[in-house]
Amino acid sequence: MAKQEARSNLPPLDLYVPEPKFRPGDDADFSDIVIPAAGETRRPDIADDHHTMRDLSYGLVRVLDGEGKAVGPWDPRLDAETLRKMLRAMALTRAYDQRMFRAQRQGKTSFYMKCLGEEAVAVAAAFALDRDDMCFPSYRQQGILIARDWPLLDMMNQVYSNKQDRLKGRQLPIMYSAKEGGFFSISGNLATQYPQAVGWAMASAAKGDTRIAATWCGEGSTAEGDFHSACIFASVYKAPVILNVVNNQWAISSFSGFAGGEATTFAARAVGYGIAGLRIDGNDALAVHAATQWAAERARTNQGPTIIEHFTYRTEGHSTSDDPSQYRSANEATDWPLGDPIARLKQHLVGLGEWDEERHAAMDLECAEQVKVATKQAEKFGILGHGLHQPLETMFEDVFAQMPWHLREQQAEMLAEYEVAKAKAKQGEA
Amino acid sequence: MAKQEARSNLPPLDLYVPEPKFRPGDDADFSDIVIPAAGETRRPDIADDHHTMRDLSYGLVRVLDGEGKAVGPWDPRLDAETLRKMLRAMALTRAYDQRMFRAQRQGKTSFYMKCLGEEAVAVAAAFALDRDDMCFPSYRQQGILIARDWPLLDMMNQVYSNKQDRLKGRQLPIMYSAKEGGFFSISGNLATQYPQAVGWAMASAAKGDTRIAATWCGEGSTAEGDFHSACIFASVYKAPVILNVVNNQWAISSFSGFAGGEATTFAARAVGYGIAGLRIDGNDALAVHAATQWAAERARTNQGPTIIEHFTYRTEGHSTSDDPSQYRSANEATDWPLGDPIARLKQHLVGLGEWDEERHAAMDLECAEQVKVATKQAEKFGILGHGLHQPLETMFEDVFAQMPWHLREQQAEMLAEYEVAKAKAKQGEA
Amino acid sequence: MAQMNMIQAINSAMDVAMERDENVCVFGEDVGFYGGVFRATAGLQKKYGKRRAFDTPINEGGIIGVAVGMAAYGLKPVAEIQFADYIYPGLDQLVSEAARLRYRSAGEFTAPIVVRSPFGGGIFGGQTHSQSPESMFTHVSGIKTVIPSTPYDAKGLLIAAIEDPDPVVFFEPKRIYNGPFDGRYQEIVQPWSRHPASEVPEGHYVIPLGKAATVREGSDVTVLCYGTMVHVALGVVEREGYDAEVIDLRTLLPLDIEAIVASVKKTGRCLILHEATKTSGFGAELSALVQEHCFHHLEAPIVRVTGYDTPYPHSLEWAYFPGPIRLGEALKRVMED
Amino acid sequence: MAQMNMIQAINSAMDVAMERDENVCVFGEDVGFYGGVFRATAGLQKKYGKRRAFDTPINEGGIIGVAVGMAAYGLKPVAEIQFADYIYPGLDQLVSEAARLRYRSAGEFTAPIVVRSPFGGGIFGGQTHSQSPESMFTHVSGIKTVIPSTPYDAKGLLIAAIEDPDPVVFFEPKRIYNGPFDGRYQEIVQPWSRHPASEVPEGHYVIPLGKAATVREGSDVTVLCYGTMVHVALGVVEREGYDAEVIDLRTLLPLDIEAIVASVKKTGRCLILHEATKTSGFGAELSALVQEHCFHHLEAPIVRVTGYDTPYPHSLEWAYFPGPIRLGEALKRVMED
Ligand SMILES: Cc1ncc(C[n+]2csc(CCOP(=O)(O)OP(=O)(O)O)c2C)c(N)n1
Ligand SMILES: Cc1ncc(C[n+]2csc(CCOP(=O)(O)OP(=O)(O)O)c2C)c(N)n1
Ligand SMILES: [Mg+2]
Ligand SMILES: [Mg+2]
Repeated sequence: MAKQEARSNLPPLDLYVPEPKFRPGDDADFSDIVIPAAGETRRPDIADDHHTMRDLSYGLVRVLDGEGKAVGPWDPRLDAETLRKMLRAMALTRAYDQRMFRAQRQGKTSFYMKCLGEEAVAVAAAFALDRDDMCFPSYRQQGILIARDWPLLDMMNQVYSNKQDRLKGRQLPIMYSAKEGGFFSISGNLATQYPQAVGWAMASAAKGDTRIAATWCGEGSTAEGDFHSACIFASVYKAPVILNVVNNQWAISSFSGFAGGEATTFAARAVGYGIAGLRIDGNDALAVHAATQWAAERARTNQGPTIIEHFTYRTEGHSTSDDPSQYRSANEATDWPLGDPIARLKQHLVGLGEWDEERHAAMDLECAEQVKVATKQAEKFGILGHGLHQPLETMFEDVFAQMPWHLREQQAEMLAEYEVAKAKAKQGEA
Repeated sequence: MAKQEARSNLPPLDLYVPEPKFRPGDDADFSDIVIPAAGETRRPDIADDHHTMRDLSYGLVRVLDGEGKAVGPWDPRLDAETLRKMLRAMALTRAYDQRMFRAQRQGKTSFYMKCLGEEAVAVAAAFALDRDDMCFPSYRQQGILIARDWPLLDMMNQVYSNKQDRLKGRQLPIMYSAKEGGFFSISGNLATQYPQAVGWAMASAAKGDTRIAATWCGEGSTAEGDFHSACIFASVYKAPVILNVVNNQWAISSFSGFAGGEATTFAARAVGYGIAGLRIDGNDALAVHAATQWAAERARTNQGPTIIEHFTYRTEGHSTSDDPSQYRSANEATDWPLGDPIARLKQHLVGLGEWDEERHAAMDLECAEQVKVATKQAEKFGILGHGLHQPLETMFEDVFAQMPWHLREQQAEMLAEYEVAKAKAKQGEA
Repeated sequence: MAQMNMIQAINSAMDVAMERDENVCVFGEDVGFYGGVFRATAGLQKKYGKRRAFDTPINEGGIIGVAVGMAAYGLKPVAEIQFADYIYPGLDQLVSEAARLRYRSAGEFTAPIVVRSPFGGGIFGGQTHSQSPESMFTHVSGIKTVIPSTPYDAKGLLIAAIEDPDPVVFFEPKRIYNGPFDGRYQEIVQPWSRHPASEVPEGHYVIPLGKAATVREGSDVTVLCYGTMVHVALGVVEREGYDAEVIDLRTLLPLDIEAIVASVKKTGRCLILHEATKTSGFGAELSALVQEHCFHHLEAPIVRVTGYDTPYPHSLEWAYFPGPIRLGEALKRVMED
Repeated sequence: MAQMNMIQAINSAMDVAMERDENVCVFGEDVGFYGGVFRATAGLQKKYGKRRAFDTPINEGGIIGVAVGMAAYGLKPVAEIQFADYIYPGLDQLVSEAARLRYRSAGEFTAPIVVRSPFGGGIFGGQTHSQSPESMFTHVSGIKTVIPSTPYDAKGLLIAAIEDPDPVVFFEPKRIYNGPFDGRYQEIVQPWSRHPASEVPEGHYVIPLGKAATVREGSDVTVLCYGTMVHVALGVVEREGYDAEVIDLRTLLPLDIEAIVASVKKTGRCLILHEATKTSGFGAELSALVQEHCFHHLEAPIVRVTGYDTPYPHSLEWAYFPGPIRLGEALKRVMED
């Protein structure tokens, strides 16, 4: 064994605790973020061995350049109609978010979470997937539903936990579930959807199906054990799944350094598992589309999983319960160097001559109107806390396929209690 | 969204399930394993950025060449005395294992696990660490205790759960605990020691101590969520810890492919976390020593954690409960291309003129004798199942620091029961 | 009919289920090629191929998480956790996901998985190969918990569990895999072949979940038990000549409350026997239910005979195990009270 | 003395403990710079530095696993799990490691960690921000489980927990962080400042673990409760004029059995109230113990009033919550029986 004495010369150890570069009061300056030029990152053939593409985990796939031109090998060459649809889905997502956020502030529901600034991550991916590919999202991919033309009204009913809420008021707002929309029931527990997506993909592969799975989680959530489980199983069984990491820099008040973001990229996790990895500009809808399409093709041809790190920024607070001014610099959102995904796609379409300011303004109005109409309808079915929208007895349904005796007993007890409450209330009135 | 029709042209998905190259009856042929020449892998400066050493996760640090000569930059240049001590600790570990395995077969205890063929992994590492560095081992690093001159008798007492067992017969054989030996209590639950080692190292760093931690787990265990937890925390806080992965190719009946070993190396996990990673010849004691020393220096100088993959082979069954002939080729063990760690270190010492066959034979005899003497002593204190070695009331101690009423009550109940049992036994005799 | 020990019966259950429904698949650590460390899945990979019977990474959370995803797709996954002691890393996927999926999606998605796991002590497995964590699962709304005590029951219950639309945790008392151990550890254990419940139909049959079995009728005291403890109870009752009614719960949740209440109302006394630690063990729930339903019929306090509130100690295994002496003393007490 | 709400009292407990013992450190998700999503650790990083109060990766298993290692080194880690609903990924490190370390190493290594976590419902948190998993921990030998009901108790119990040599799970009833909510959700909740237990010493004091508080003396019925439910119980008892003895357990394990038994023997009736789901909730253990110890004194069946055996439903939160009406009806029943 090494001699004990040798040690006394050593300086003491020190515990390193990461610290974001900017805190409230600081002037955030992102000039040290390395942003490769659009078109610079190579696009390997989907049949290439993942070992030959480790560099992609450290690059940044970008298609839209500073002028909004689509450049380089990752340009998905979408037709203008598709581009406009994508743009509209992003705009509608934003309008929806804005309205629902306000609804929470107005006391119409308990909670809401926006995806402001990250709309491309969900919307462009949905456009690159097939409608029946199964998505296992986190709470910040409402854009998938909107891209898949899921009725806003249905989403709002969930947010309001109202009479028409298909989930019977059981879930926190925004924890949607839409099987017909290929959208898995959202969990409150971070990253649990990751191994589930892998399991779904494994099942699809085992059955000789052609549908693949895609899943999303935040960069903060990659620290969870479930992320590891998913990557190991995906790697071992070459599951046809796309593992999206939405690196929006923050996890509530903790910056990405607390998920390991100082040491390397999140796409590099892929390298560790022997999985194909891509790091992409998450605010570039074309890059998101192209990367998703590439990964989907790999999955569909039995080449296995891909991890995609979407480099983006959480422009708003974590949720309606959060106040980001407490822990981060005020100008981060505005100074984010990768811009706004809607503005960038708009610029691209305008550059192509397929779009203009008037049409954009009209679209925005249209989206606002669509949201307004849906809101009105939804509010007719009730808002949270104003009246009992779910029959009480439904509380005991769906715990099991068939209600066992103990739940039937409790159900009866609760209904009896309710009668007492009503009687008491009457007494009170009288 | 991509057109639905496009999909029908696709071939069906298929689920890939790994399969080891050889099964019982096959003639295992390891010629496709890439084994870089000894001395070939470079040795970066410990202060180098981990990003500049990703290649080391795909190499194989080897010091001893085919003739037993120490070559290349990783040669730890140990003096002959140290080499002989290391050799002896390995030989003693092997002799100990052999005897205890037999003891289990003789019904003297319930269970045993050998580390045959992997002795260098634990022993050479222990020689490169300081005596007060804390080790968080799995069940296959008994070599650490032996390298640290821990009394065999004490270890045997544990294996026999006898009167002198410091762990009061509470633990499965081989689940040692030896605080004074810098050897953390072994858990039956795989990989739980990993985040604990990181926590210990973080504590040491937070206190400005100079002691570091080292931990070991099998390649199969790297699939556990705790492995991920450990790596994330180690990476984020640059914890002074060495994370050893003992890739002995098998996890009970499952080959390393079920832990992701087909897709990449286990050292490559380090790349994914932005941690320094080394892949080394685990049957080369000098490589193990050198790599451990290098990682320890990095840790001690606040450069953070290192993952070391020890490429080795589990020569025996998983444990006394296992029969490897059921699932793997019979000649794997003998044909393992990296040889036997003891034979290789012996050859090296002989080549240096510091050792010879006679001394080796004498050492083997000495080790056997040492084990025999300890066994005799230990068996005097009892063997499992033959007599009650622990006072019954001890069962309730150490659940809490102070025994609460319910345990006192249960303790009294059990003692009363024992009286009844004795009375009944007497009746039976009478 | 064939003669089967418990492992064979469990194996046969999976075989039958896989034969009948191509969506049934089995997986877990060492489950595929080798057929499981207890050989419960032996032969299934050979018969049904690697896509339906396979080894997994050592990651219990992943095993259960992947099972949930597979079930959401439409498969019927039967996952093995090698020892119940190792189920904790997978608990979140069971509690927060499998158990909640139907409810939170209002029936849109479901997770009809079966998680099989050997549990209980008596094999000198030490504290990490002996635990009985069943009560935790009974506390989780949305999970069914099943524990067989004979080969016949094991097969019928496991097939029922696989066919059940809800997630089921199926704990297998490993101590009685090979024979109906009655707690007398000094004696040689009889093999299952001497026991009538080792006569097992080769084909398909189910024992409905939620139904207990009165394995011995009696009028003086009701003994509630499951798994290995059924044999311990029967042994003591027979040897010491108590006129006890012994109820094998078979399913802890949903519980067969009717059978329990009817029996206790008849006998007026109740003893609860399990191997799990006492505090907040399932015996607590049983005791609470019995006194809630039978308060005015109880002639003596309900007694719990259980594992002690300590880890399962390796060398003091038999002092820990709630065996015949402890049960005999407790029976005496409950009868005298 | 200072006036504190429950969050402030909890914050003060950590502050005092960190001040007195430099080995005490606090960490968890959002715990460091921001001071926790409920602000329980606000100011501690500023005061004690990043090495003693820091943010962590989002990995509950890692948080607890790392805490175990730190404790083995000699620190006194106080880890926060952001919501009790998220404790399951860390359960294995708690159950298999923290709880077992002293026992399996025969005292050589210990894990005196404290795991703090807000629990319980009533804040429209839906099924993943409302759970009450305490009974699971009481089933695990080697863990203490503590639940305060007032600022004064919270501080004294938390300091005791931090100074305790064993691992402690400390569940904080988040519904009463700001005021002693009595279950009447239609009414405005009074702030803690109107409650005498908001008078909290600024310095060090402990409330010993394992000691219950009789928060109201009475002779007709004993009400056993903890956390938020203490205030629900007191409210109903006062309003409906029952001469009930209300016992705030404060520590579930080790339990203050003496206080419980003495009270039930006096009153002859017992009602147990908790928010957790009923089956195998801690009420089951309480019921079993009470009938074991007080069988001959009981004049009526022990009644459990608990959360229903379903997940905590977002919009039907108040129908789920075992509030005043349910308690009132149950009290009536237990008194009439
Ligand atoms: C298992 C679990 N732990 C903790 C939380 C609390 N929590 C909710 S969101 C969140 C931050 C997640 O950050 P990230 O993954 O980066 O996603 P983002 O919110 O940025 O989209 C935390 C800690 C949770 N929901 N589940
Ligand atoms: C959490 C947990 N899951 C499963 C097991 C059962 N088990 C014990 S050893 C083992 C294989 C471990 O293989 P590996 O990590 O490669 O270590 P090796 O035995 O090869 O040294 C398994 C599955 C366990 N002990 N703990
Ligand atoms: Mg984030
Ligand atoms: Mg191995």
